[in-house]
Amino acid sequence: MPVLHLLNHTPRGSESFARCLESMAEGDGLLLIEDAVYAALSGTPSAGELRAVAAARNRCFVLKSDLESRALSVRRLAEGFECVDFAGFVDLVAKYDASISWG
Amino acid sequence: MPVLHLLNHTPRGSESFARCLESMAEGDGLLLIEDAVYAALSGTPSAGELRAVAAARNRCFVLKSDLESRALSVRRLAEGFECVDFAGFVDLVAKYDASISWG
Amino acid sequence: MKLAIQINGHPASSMAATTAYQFIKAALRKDHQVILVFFYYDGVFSRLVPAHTEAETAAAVAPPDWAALVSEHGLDLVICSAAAERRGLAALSPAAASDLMRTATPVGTFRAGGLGQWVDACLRCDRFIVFAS
Amino acid sequence: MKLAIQINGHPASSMAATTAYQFIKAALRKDHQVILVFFYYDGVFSRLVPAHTEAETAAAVAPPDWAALVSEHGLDLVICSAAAERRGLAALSPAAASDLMRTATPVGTFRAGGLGQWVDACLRCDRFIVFAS
Amino acid sequence: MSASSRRFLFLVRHSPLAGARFRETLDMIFTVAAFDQWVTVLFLDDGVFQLVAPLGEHSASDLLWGPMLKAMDFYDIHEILVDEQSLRLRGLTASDLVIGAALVAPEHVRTLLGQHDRLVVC
Amino acid sequence: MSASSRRFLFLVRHSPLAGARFRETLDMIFTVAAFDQWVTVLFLDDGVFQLVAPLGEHSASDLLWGPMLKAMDFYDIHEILVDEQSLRLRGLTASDLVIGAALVAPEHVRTLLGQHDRLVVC
Repeated sequence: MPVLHLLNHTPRGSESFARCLESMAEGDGLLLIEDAVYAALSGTPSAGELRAVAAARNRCFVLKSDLESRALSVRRLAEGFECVDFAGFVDLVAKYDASISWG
Repeated sequence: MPVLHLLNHTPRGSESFARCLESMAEGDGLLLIEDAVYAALSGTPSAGELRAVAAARNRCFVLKSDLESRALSVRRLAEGFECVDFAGFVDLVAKYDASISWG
Repeated sequence: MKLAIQINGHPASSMAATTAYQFIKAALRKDHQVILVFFYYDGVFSRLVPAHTEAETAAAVAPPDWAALVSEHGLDLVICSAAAERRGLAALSPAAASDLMRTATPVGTFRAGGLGQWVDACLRCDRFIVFAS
Repeated sequence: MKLAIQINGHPASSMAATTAYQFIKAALRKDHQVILVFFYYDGVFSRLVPAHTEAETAAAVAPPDWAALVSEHGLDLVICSAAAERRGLAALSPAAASDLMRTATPVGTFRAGGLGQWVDACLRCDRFIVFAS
Repeated sequence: MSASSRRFLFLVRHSPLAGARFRETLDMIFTVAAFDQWVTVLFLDDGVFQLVAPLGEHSASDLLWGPMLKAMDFYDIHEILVDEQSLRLRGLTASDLVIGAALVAPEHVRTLLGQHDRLVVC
Repeated sequence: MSASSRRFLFLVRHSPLAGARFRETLDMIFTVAAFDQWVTVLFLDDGVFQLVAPLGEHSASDLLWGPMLKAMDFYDIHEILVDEQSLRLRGLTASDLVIGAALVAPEHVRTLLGQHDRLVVC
């Protein structure tokens, strides 16, 4: 059963980031919300790690409104990330069989 | 001016541990309180890092009551750590010129 | 789709409630059903309404308007009473005004409840989502 | 030695208040002077007294008894009123009982104050210690 | 199992003395078990500290939630698992633990997630 | 400076949207400055995100605390410093920042601590 993984903290602020990436199975999805959106900025080590995840047939999403509330442009996103709004967030929850919020 | 560094979280739970060790100058002291006492258990990578700090002419202390409330024996402490009670904590604050709580 | 939502974060130090609120509004707009919003751990503090200066409100993300969700969509917002009492918040009482609170949520916005309601919703829903601290 | 103490942690999710309380008692036993205990950030929630079952209290570390420190040692416990109001806690009022609180700290235990008092204490003290969340 | 029954996986990731949190996590686990649901509990990251058995002058009852942890054996909990890597990174082994728990490898965590439909990180 | 004057070092280590926290940190900094004390502010770890300048379709006023951050230049703040390593680990450079700030190396953080007598991690 494909799982939607949710991260909401910066990659270096806790162990959640590494734990989440390690726990993703093929076909799972990842959605970055709140402070986790910083992890998707191009040029960051975290974005590189996330691209490796995407290469393993997972999809990586970023919540657009959390980029905007941090005054970050979509153009700063590293390649391989898809932006979603809250309606898209709801669709992702419906699409995957279960969700897990790593905190 | 020698500084007393305070840590209160587990070594892997946040970036505070690494930041604190990197910020210690020669002659500074380190006191582990609350969940940070786990970092001083023998056999942990963190205890090894802390011993390296101690070797650089810093002293490392552990708050005894926080070991006890976690049912940890003083005998589990790695070498190089000194146990203090709250009275000792007060004396350390007096001994060093300033304190910093890394969180 | 039937959704059950759990909110764990403290409204003063986490975005959990704010994100959950926007998520719920989007789900309702898509005609999904939200069968329970359960406030647990430090999420129970959602009952306290923080004071914001106008400038702060303009700059920051708008705080959740739970009362509007209840009146417009009849949502079931349940605060775990055991978690609330462990944090010094009493079980909900009919009086809305309080000398300790700056502003009070309208009476009836939140309902006191327990983990039984949470499990029940987890069994009945199609999707369960946690908004973490 | 004159000490100024700042407490930042939420009493429900951090040990900051508990550790600070034991530290203060030890300092007073050694005849040091505690010129200010300042509650800031989520530390302002120290005003709410959590409910504990007897078993929980026996097993866990005992919660701080701030009222006793004030009555026995005349300590100055200041809650930052701006931080409290941002979190939905009103400025301290004379009435101690509240329908929203399970138990209330005795009137007069905490004093509402501001950062001016905090800076003043930081300047007058010999040592300043923060108890972090 | 009835159509409405679910498989719950609790992932305990936090250390024991973080306020009321662990007590509330146990309350969730026992409530789900009381509803006759499939419950798996996985301790990982700093959550493994919850299970460290007292040594030396301390007894099991000194452990904050020791008595409640032991009760998990008697409740209808399907499995209690501990992430082996999390233990190793903290200088711990299975013999340090207060309850019997099976060690799992990180790859197994991935499999576990896919086998449950209610995932609760505590 | 009078005998009772102190040197304050604020170490901003948290990201901007974590609730009321950053606003309250700024309140502390400005209050100390209003008392005519020596104030140094060091941004490090996730605190450097506080300073990221808006790009693209956003303007400085969209940044949550942008206007207040800019005010720091006008207050009597001794120095505003940014840990260079923290920036680098987050894929940022000095040109990403909304205010002028001097970059410092990790060794300099050690020196800074010893030069101040009121150390406040925010």
